[in-house]
Amino acid sequence: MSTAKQMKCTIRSLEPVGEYLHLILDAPEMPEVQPGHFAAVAVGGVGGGMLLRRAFSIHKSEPGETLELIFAAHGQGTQWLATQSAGDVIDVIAPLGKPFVLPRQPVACVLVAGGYGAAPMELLAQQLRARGCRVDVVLGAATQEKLFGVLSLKGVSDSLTVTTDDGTSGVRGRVTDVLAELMTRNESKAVYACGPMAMLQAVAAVAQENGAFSQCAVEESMACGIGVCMTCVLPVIGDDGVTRMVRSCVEGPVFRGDRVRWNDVDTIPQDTFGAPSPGGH
Amino acid sequence: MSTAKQMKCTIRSLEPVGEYLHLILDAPEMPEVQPGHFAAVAVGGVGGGMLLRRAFSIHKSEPGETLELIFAAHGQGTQWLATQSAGDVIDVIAPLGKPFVLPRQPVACVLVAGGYGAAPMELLAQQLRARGCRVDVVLGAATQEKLFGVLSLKGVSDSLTVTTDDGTSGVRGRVTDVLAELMTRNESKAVYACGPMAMLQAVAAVAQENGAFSQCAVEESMACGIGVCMTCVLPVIGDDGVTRMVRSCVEGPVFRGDRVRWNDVDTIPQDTFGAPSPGGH
Amino acid sequence: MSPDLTTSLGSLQLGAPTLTASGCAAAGKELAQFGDVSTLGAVVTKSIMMQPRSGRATPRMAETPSGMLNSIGLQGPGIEVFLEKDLAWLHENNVTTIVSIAGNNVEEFGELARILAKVPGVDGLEVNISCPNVESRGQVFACNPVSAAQVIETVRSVWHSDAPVLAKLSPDVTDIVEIAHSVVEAGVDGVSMINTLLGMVIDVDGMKPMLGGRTGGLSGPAIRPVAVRAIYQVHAAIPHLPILGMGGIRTGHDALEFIAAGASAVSIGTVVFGDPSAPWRIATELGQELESRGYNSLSEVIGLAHQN
Amino acid sequence: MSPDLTTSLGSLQLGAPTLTASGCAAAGKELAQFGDVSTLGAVVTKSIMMQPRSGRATPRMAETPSGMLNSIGLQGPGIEVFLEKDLAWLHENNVTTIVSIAGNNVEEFGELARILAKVPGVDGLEVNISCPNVESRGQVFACNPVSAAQVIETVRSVWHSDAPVLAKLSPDVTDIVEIAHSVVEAGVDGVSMINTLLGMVIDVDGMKPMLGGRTGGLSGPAIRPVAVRAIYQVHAAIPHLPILGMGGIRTGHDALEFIAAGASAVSIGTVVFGDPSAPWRIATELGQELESRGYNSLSEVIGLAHQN
Ligand SMILES: Cc1cc2nc3c(=O)[nH]c(=O)nc-3n(C[C@H](O)[C@H](O)[C@H](O)COP(=O)(O)OP(=O)(O)OC[C@H]3O[C@@H](n4cnc5c(N)ncnc54)[C@H](O)[C@@H]3O)c2cc1C
Ligand SMILES: Cc1cc2nc3c(=O)[nH]c(=O)nc-3n(C[C@H](O)[C@H](O)[C@H](O)COP(=O)(O)OP(=O)(O)OC[C@H]3O[C@@H](n4cnc5c(N)ncnc54)[C@H](O)[C@@H]3O)c2cc1C
Ligand SMILES: Cc1cc2nc3c(=O)[nH]c(=O)nc-3n(C[C@H](O)[C@H](O)[C@H](O)COP(=O)(O)O)c2cc1C
Ligand SMILES: Cc1cc2nc3c(=O)[nH]c(=O)nc-3n(C[C@H](O)[C@H](O)[C@H](O)COP(=O)(O)O)c2cc1C
Ligand code: FES
Ligand code: FES
Repeated sequence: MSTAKQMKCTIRSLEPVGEYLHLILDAPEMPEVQPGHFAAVAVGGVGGGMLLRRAFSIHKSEPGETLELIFAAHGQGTQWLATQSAGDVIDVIAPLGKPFVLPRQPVACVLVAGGYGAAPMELLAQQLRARGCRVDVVLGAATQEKLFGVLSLKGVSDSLTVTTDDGTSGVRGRVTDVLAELMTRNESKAVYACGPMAMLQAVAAVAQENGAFSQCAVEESMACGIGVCMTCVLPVIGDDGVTRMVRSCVEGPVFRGDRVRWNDVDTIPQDTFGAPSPGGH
Repeated sequence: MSTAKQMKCTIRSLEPVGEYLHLILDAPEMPEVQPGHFAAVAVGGVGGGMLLRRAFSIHKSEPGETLELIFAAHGQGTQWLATQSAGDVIDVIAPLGKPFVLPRQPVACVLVAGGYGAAPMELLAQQLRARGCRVDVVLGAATQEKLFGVLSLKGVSDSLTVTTDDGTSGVRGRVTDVLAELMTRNESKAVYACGPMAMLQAVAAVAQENGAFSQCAVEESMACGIGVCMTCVLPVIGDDGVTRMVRSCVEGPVFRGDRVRWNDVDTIPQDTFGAPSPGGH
Repeated sequence: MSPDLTTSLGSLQLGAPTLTASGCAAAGKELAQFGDVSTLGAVVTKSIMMQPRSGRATPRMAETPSGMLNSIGLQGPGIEVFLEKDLAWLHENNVTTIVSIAGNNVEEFGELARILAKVPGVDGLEVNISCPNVESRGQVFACNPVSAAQVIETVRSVWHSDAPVLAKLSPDVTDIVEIAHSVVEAGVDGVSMINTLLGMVIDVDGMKPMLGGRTGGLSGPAIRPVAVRAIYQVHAAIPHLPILGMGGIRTGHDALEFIAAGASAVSIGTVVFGDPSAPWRIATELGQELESRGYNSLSEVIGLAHQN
Repeated sequence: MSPDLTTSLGSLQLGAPTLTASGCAAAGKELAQFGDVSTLGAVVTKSIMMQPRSGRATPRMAETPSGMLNSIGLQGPGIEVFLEKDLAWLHENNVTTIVSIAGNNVEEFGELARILAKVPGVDGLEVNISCPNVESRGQVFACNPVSAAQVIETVRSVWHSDAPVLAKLSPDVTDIVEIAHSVVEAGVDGVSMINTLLGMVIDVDGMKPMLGGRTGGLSGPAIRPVAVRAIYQVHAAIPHLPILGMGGIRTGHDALEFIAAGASAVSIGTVVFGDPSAPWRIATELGQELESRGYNSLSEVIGLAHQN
């Protein structure tokens, strides 16, 4: 568990990037951050009708100075966030969660991201390269406007491949359509992924088929983000081989791709620790 | 019943005046207004936790152009309103309620206001003077910063007297301490009052003692402001001598001072039409 | 093509899916400045009693998070004046009208129904059994399956009209399905649900309950999940029973939730206070919500959430 | 001088008036990064069962207006691991601890109480009878005065400890005072109220209930007026009964409402999710609210709203 700070942050800027928004916050109390950490932002203002925070991957951060997030104005809370402006103060808790585990050896790595899933990847690429790892990036999205980070990731990677569902940019298709070949070509040993659950599942499968280790940052509905409510669980196989419903906010959001029971997300598999016996508890 | 408009209004300006705020709205759909009409403003934004509108006397209005309100940032909703700024859009319903009844003859009138109760008085003074009435004004407040409209009302009246509870401006004391003498001196025939209930009650009594007609704009908690909810009632004696619980939003907010049963506000007097028989209904 | 939003409550055909909720639109007249009242599904009038009634002392309301409390205490002019003034106006203006009635005891409900059955312009009856029974230490009729059924049986026995009779249920019960079953057996054509939840706000300066009536009814979006749950439960138990749904509906999206849970039409209550044009706006939004999901009619969505 | 905020629940003295609500702070450890957990009135732990339990399928939550629904389904490690890990941590860190227990049947409640009565570091027991009784077609214990009393009698018979036993009541009943009376007769030292209200949200895209468990518990400020009303009713009926109040408390002002209605202390639940430092903040705010009104202690305000 990281030690998180609850902070009042003043908005330095909030600018559109493609279909997303780039939020830069003054965060004088901000601790050190690892790639894969997330932040939880209070929305709607005091006395507003929204009680729960919104979780966002940390895009960048200067400890003691700034915190940067990338978000899609999606539902009620993120739409509210999108209407804020420079000078407004928001309440943020960060850093939260378990970050990506970095390889001990300077192996070749592939970073795969869907849409705003690219937010944590620049930081990750930098740290991997600092350890001497080769970094290949695959960015996918439904359409060109939903791609994030193409330029900045180009600068910190050895190769960058883009896929879009509609072919408006890069290869028409899914990230997994290009992943296997890329891994073979570069003898990639580790795959890092962030994006929609279906993508993570497919990426984890390709990684496994190619004998690579995968780290996937999942996105489960979270009420608290700090481990106290038990809403954000998914079935994950432990070191002892037992499946448990595990909190993605404190034991994740990054999990080993081969440990998540992707097909069973949103269910309680029968062999889960503490699962109801057939016929109910 | 006036015909009210539900309008989206852009804030032209929002500036402090003493302890109050002066809100000027662009209101291209604004109908004609009479002094004593009020406006009901939605607060908290869509999806916020506040469902009910806030009622404010109309300070000024150019039909088809602007609407001006004076308000105290008091509870949750008015505090929210105070944080809005030029360019923001708010939802307003106006004009609402029954305005002040003007005298047919050019008689001498006294306008008595407590705190932001002075908001509708400039408009009223102008209309009375246009009919040839003498207009004397008494403004009262707890302290100097809570006075509103001293300068502007000076310009539209024959005399202006200020009272404050703490003596920081004008006569130390209550508006009623100066009212009787003023009425005698000017042979005032009508008193118009807007302010806290206790002040209205006292003013209505002084008016009656001096043989004058009084018109009081009351302030009752309102949920709808348009006559559909029955929350805003107070006991008022009708032309037939019968007391009824009457909606202050549509049958008021302006009532004849001698018709409101001031001592019985917040109760159901036993002789009210439809009152519970002793022992319950 | 925009979806067909017509619907029905038993024998009553409704040209639009949104109605006003009892007590939240008086008898419709005041809303006329914000829209054409005759284009609403119906106006459900403020519950009327036999006698004129002053209601409870003020303060009668308190705003609460995403909701409000009210303790109006059924202020009203009594049935006679209601017929002369309110119903007459509604009838003249071709407004589909569901009259809500409330009695202090079972007989009063019967009297009201007997009177209303003869009057033109009553398109439906909503029996507000969520009011206190003076003969049973003030317990609310709707909180007891026996007294709820007694009211309905009595109303039914004098209701010589084809217009449907709806029972308005209270959520303040251990088992709302039990109450629904009992009013169905007693002969209702449908149920309206939910009425308000009993609540209280304390004035910590005066150190006393804020409302003149001490407790009040909680309404608004705050209670919406309770309403959806109650409707879902009753529709699951009695699928053929027409339900008029209400409780915190603010948008067409909310209305769609109620329809999918099993309501045939919806009433808009508290939200009208903040947005008097809401009943019309929500009907429009509901049409858009249906269209964007490829539905051709409201009727195909009623209860649909039970199939998955 | 700042007011004395110490209070008590039966024999248990509390150094501070705000506790965490069961299920909203796990077993306290995760909150340690936001404040010193030993300075809270107490940590009320997530309801623990005999066996490890996976809980219900996700999605387990839905945000609602000024509230949320949850359907966790009592996920937990079972009593053994709880004692070893959670209770041990609380005890080591000098945290006042009220352990919440839940059983599938009456016997399980008894077993849990028997185990916990012997363990050091259990300062109070909260008996969560607001969970479904598998032996009675899933009806919630707290919804029936008989089954509620059975649980408490069984617990009481094995509770060889001075620490108080609280029954946690559900608001989803016709008459909460009846349930309170029955658990008092069965021997509780106090009651905790309120648990969540049964609610539902429909996913109108999937056309099915949003939560994996279909229904869920509604909590947060949306339900606060229901909680205040329930506490006011029970305190009026049984003035000597200690009440731990909860249900949507967000500020010290809210907490004061609960105290004035009759609670001796308050638990902070859902609001912790949005503001993990809330239990400390609210205690500070409560002190300020009392001071600004000229009160010297919290205890003089308990139930004060009943006097006016
Ligand atoms: C670890 C993590 C990292 C994330 N990183 C990003 C990011 O970098 N950029 C970005 O745009 N989005 C990110 N998301 C998703 C983001 O949290 C949701 O889009 C957002 O919470 C939706 O809020 P809303 O107000 O738009 O929707 P609403 O529908 O109003 O949300 C209602 C409630 O559901 C929760 N919720 C709804 N959708 C999601 C979701 N997909 N994931 C988690 N909770 C959800 C909300 O937190 C809120 O409590 C991340 C989610 C997680 C869990
Ligand atoms: C006809 C009329 C004219 C008014 N004119 C003015 C004016 O010109 N300037 C001004 O500053 N204030 C005026 N008020 C009072 C103003 O409406 C309240 O101060 C305001 O509603 C309080 O809202 P809040 O958000 O500060 O308080 P909250 O406590 O958040 O309000 C909660 C609820 O109670 C209602 N409420 C609370 N206090 C009052 C009150 N005193 N009167 C009516 N409703 C209340 C609110 O409308 C809201 O629905 C007027 C009130 C009425 C009825
Ligand atoms: C001010 C007010 C008055 C009400 N009066 C009545 C009434 O007279 N009869 C009735 O059956 N319901 C009455 N209700 C309940 C509503 O009709 C409705 O059932 C409830 O408020 C839930 O819907 P909502 O959340 O949309 O308001 C009243 C509600 C409010 C807020
Ligand atoms: C996510 C969640 C989990 C909960 N789990 C439990 C539980 O295990 N046992 C229990 O007695 N109450 C549980 N509750 C109910 C709370 O303790 C509390 O009674 C209720 O939420 C009302 O308070 P609040 O509005 O402050 O949250 C839970 C509530 C939530 C929101
Ligand atoms: S979001 Fe609350 S435990 Fe993970
Ligand atoms: S405020 Fe609703 S009737 Fe007057």
